[in-house]
Amino acid sequence: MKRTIPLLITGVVGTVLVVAYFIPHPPFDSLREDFSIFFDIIASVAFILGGGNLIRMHGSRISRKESNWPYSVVTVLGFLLTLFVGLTKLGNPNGFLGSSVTTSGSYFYAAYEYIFRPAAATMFALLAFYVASASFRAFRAKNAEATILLLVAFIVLIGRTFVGELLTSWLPDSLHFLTIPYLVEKIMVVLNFAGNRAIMIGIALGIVSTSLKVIIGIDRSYLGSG
Amino acid sequence: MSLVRPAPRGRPDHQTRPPRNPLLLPLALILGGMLMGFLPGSVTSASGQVETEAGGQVETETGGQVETEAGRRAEGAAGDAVPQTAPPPPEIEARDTPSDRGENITVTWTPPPEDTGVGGPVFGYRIERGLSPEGPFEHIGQASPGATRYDDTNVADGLPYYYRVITLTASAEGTSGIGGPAIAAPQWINTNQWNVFIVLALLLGFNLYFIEHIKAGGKPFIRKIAGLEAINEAVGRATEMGRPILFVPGIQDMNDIQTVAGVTILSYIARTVAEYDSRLVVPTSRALVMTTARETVKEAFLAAGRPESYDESSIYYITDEQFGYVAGVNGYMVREKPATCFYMGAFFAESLILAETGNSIGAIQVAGTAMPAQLPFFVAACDYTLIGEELFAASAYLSGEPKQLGSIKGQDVGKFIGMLSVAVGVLVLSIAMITGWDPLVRVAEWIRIFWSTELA
Amino acid sequence: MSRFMTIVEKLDTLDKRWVFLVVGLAVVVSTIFRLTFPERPTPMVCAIYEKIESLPEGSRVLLPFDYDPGSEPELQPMADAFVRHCCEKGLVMYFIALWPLGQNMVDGVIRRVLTVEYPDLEYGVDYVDMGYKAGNEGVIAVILTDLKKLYTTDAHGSSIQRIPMMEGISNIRSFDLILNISAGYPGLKEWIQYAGTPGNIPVAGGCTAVQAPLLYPYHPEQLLGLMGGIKAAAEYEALLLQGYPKFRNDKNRFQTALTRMGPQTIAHLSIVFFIILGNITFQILRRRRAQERQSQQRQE
Amino acid sequence: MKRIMWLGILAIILLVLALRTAQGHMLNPFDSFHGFGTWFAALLTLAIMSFLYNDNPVYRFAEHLFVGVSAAYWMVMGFWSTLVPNLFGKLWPSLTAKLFIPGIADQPRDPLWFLYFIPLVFGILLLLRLAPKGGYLSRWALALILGTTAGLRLIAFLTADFMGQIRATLNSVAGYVHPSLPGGTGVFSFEQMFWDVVSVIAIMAALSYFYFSKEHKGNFGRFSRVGIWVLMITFGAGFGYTVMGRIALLVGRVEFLLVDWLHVL
Repeated sequence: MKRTIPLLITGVVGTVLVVAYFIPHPPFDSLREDFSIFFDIIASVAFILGGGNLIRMHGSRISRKESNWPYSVVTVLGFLLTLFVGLTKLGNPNGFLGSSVTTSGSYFYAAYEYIFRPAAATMFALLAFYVASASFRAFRAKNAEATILLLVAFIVLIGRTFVGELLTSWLPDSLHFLTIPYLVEKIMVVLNFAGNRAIMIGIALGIVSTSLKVIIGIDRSYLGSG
Repeated sequence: MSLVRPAPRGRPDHQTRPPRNPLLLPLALILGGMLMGFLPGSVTSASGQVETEAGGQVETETGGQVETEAGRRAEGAAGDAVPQTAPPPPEIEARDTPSDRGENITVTWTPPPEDTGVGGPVFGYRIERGLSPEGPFEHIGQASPGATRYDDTNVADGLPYYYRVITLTASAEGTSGIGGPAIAAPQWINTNQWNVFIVLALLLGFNLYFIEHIKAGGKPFIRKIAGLEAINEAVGRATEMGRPILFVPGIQDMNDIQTVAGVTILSYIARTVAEYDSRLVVPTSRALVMTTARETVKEAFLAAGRPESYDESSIYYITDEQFGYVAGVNGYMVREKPATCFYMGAFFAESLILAETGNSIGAIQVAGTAMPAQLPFFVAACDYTLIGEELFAASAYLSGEPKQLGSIKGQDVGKFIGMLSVAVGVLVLSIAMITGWDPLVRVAEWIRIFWSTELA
Repeated sequence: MSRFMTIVEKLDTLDKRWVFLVVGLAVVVSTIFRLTFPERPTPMVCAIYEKIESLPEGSRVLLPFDYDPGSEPELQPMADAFVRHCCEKGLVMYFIALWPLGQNMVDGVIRRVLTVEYPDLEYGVDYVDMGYKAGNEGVIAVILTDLKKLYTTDAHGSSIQRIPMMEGISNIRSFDLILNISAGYPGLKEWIQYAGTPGNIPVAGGCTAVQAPLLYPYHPEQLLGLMGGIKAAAEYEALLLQGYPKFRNDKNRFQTALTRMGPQTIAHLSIVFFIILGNITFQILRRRRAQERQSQQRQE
Repeated sequence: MKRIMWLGILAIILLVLALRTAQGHMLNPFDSFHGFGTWFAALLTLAIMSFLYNDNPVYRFAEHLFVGVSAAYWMVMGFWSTLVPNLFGKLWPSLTAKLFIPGIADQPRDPLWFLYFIPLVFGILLLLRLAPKGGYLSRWALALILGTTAGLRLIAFLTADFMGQIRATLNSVAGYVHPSLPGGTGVFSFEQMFWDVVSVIAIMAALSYFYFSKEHKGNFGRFSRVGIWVLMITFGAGFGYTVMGRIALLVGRVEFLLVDWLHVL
């Protein structure tokens, strides 16, 4: 019983949503959009679980005075303060009922502008360093595959700078197919695309099969696969 | 080596599960019923379909009759206001847009020969609508020169509408006859999607066939997938070193199948971890993923016969924010130094930040994702990477259930269908282009239409 | 072991913090010195420039801004360049956003470019900000047939009826060009699939470098031109400088992408340097190891 | 000794910053909220950058602050942009208009509004995990979510990615169009043909790499090995092309520090 009902829910909902694709008649016409919204709603409700777990985890670190516990205070304070100013729209120039919570001037906006945004952008920018260290380490001609990877990355990298053009600009027009800009274009437009297309076709098939397994109840690891 | 991993100890045996899925029959019935619905003139289709089709025919007939008479009347009436020098569209037709949700009428017309497209003497068309053939007509939209169709999306179901199309030139207008009455109604089956239905039926059919085939004792061959062999080794190494194992299920929510596949792989890893008695840590970026992962890991520990080793607090939520999550996971990595990192699920720009940090602490890293844009980074920075489809195949392979392998076989048949279509299609198209032979050109067009999914 | 080999081995397993330092310095120093390099525009960028050049004054351009602060450094110079070009040509601009924060990006371009550089242009006559609408590609599908069904007010809440330039706009087909700036989903791909192709309206646009490879195949049938990342933006600025000499005076204002390309190029070259270095050390060590193995075999 | 050196460097930097601020070259953090915010953002930027050197207290502070603030940020956004308009607004529009968004009162009520009891009920079921008993009911919510995901994704990927990509591959590789056909010039282009053929072969080869139920041996093995090379080209190109975008982001941060904060340029 504990297993059958969830399996039934998954199966019925999944089947109906697949079938609804072919039924333009109301209410089926909007069922797929409706269920996406339902998902968003349930995921938003789940924030209570996530946020609650965050508080509980850091709370227990603080109360047990685990190592680094003062940092947990920072998390908890940051969380609670942002939550408070966001839910109350504190400092919103148009008042609580007036305008969106993200209106500039509110405290919530300040938390976004001066904490969230610079932190996210900097974390993102760390990638510039990591692509450098990854290319230094990984792009070495160890075998045939690695050499291809290295060569292509190298040509494309060079081709994205003025050096790429300069390097082969002396070639006569009859040999234009050897110039770096030409090679980069063909690599990107023909080969890169062919590879991505094959990957995407494969992924689509994988997703169709996995979805089917979920709908008919073979894949149910969330219920315990045993 | 046996292709299917033997069931770990302590797992409840197969008898406890229902032997045949109760959903298969209704699913097959529904799909079968729908297939019947696509057949033209079929009696078994939903009643709404038959009615509208009949209604549609009547509409066209009456519309055709009214057209000439009312058209002349309208011309006379309009002639008073604007000089009638512009050529009107000689034919006009209005009918319910087929295969839609209703509230939509399609008006089509034949352009007068003077319409030579953009830049020609005809500037465009004005579409007018009325509730009776006598009018009054209101302006509802415009169409560019060369157009032959206008979709009126602003109508109510069940009311008769009449349309006329007016040719616009620099100085004059020409009013067509009256098209209609057309009555909008929703349909029960979207016949425009017949090709999607066929492909869907084929793929699902093959998947189900192979799953059933294996259930009945068939033994498929499945090739080695490098990343999979590495999983056990990686878990074993972490155990030896006495350091934790990190599992990152991607940053998407449970509404992404990649996350589902990741969680399935997590279930396998959790079983192995439980057997080896090492420590598994799963930070998540979504509360729902946390909840699902907890259920999964708990069940896996139970199945491995070690429910007491399950620690809920090692599966925890960090934040929904992509880079906040990365900051948190990075912090965990450099402080706790896990010996093994798994990245299985949907990843975006954070893929390389995670993999490089993992590399700097000397962890064995196994990644799997179906995000084409992130695969290069995982391939460059991890020890093993499950590329695209391999992620889904791995989740089936590792489940330990033979019948799940049927779906891998099903995927392969799908690829075969795709490759065959491409080979045949490209060949036919090329020959058609070289020879210009009309029948072949039509076959080529038909092949392309079959694979088109743009909404009509 | 020789001293040379020690150095090679050290270089081979170089602490990645040295790599970080070099890349960081490359970017900081070249930013400070405002290094720029010449850009030769690629055909896909020229196609967009020429399309805008060819539009008669008063043509309507729809500018969906589908990006957010995360990708602002890459896309904002592109947005500015497009808007400047439209202003110079006297085109009428309609801004919309499918990303919640896209509206902030529209605000930004209006504050930076329109109100400062073109104070004569009037809101509601020459440009309008129609704001953000939730619903991703669903929004596009709806406004393909009926724009006013979704957009009853502009971003500031004034009724569409009171905005002069909205007269005569019934759906997407009323626009002469869709010029999208996109950082992901929904974005250029959706504009092509749900507006450009079914509505037969020219679509062009810019996107982040990461996305560009996946959008290439739409060119030229469904996509008039494509600008990938900051390099394309720099090429566009170079075209503007050629066509409109007045932009040559203020480097900080009119050449943001060009000046950002300097640090990029230097950083790229430093990465290229590290790749070469890594391979040289790798090959030397490999040869050495092979030799060692051979000599051991002989001893045995 | 090392520590003293670091502290000395830090002191000099602080001194320079203080001087510049005092002379009015930089925003004064105690002058305006914006000034304070910019200083805070700049220091946060540096704190996160310091992770490149190693894990340190400053990074830990930034990390924990970021985690707390961003978790609450998305929770608040979920509340205001999903729960209020899409749940409360659908179920109880007049109450929602009174309490949260007055604008919602003008819109007609969705005829299928009662459907929204589904997510409400399942959302509550999900929260039952917190209760000591009945936790298994939360699996019903997970079941609904997985059913939704499977039903939506199956069709979406089948049409857009499987059929769509195959459709996009179906092109002539002749490099020639007969003059009787639309767009036909009757001119043969070897270059066009060459790349078209390469493209189709590359797709086929890469697809064959993903064959799981056939051993990669003999001719098939060679073909799938070509497929691996195609994949490697794809990855190399993807990597090389992306580097540019990543560096642009760093340039953006450096410009923020140099221009918005330090005002040196």
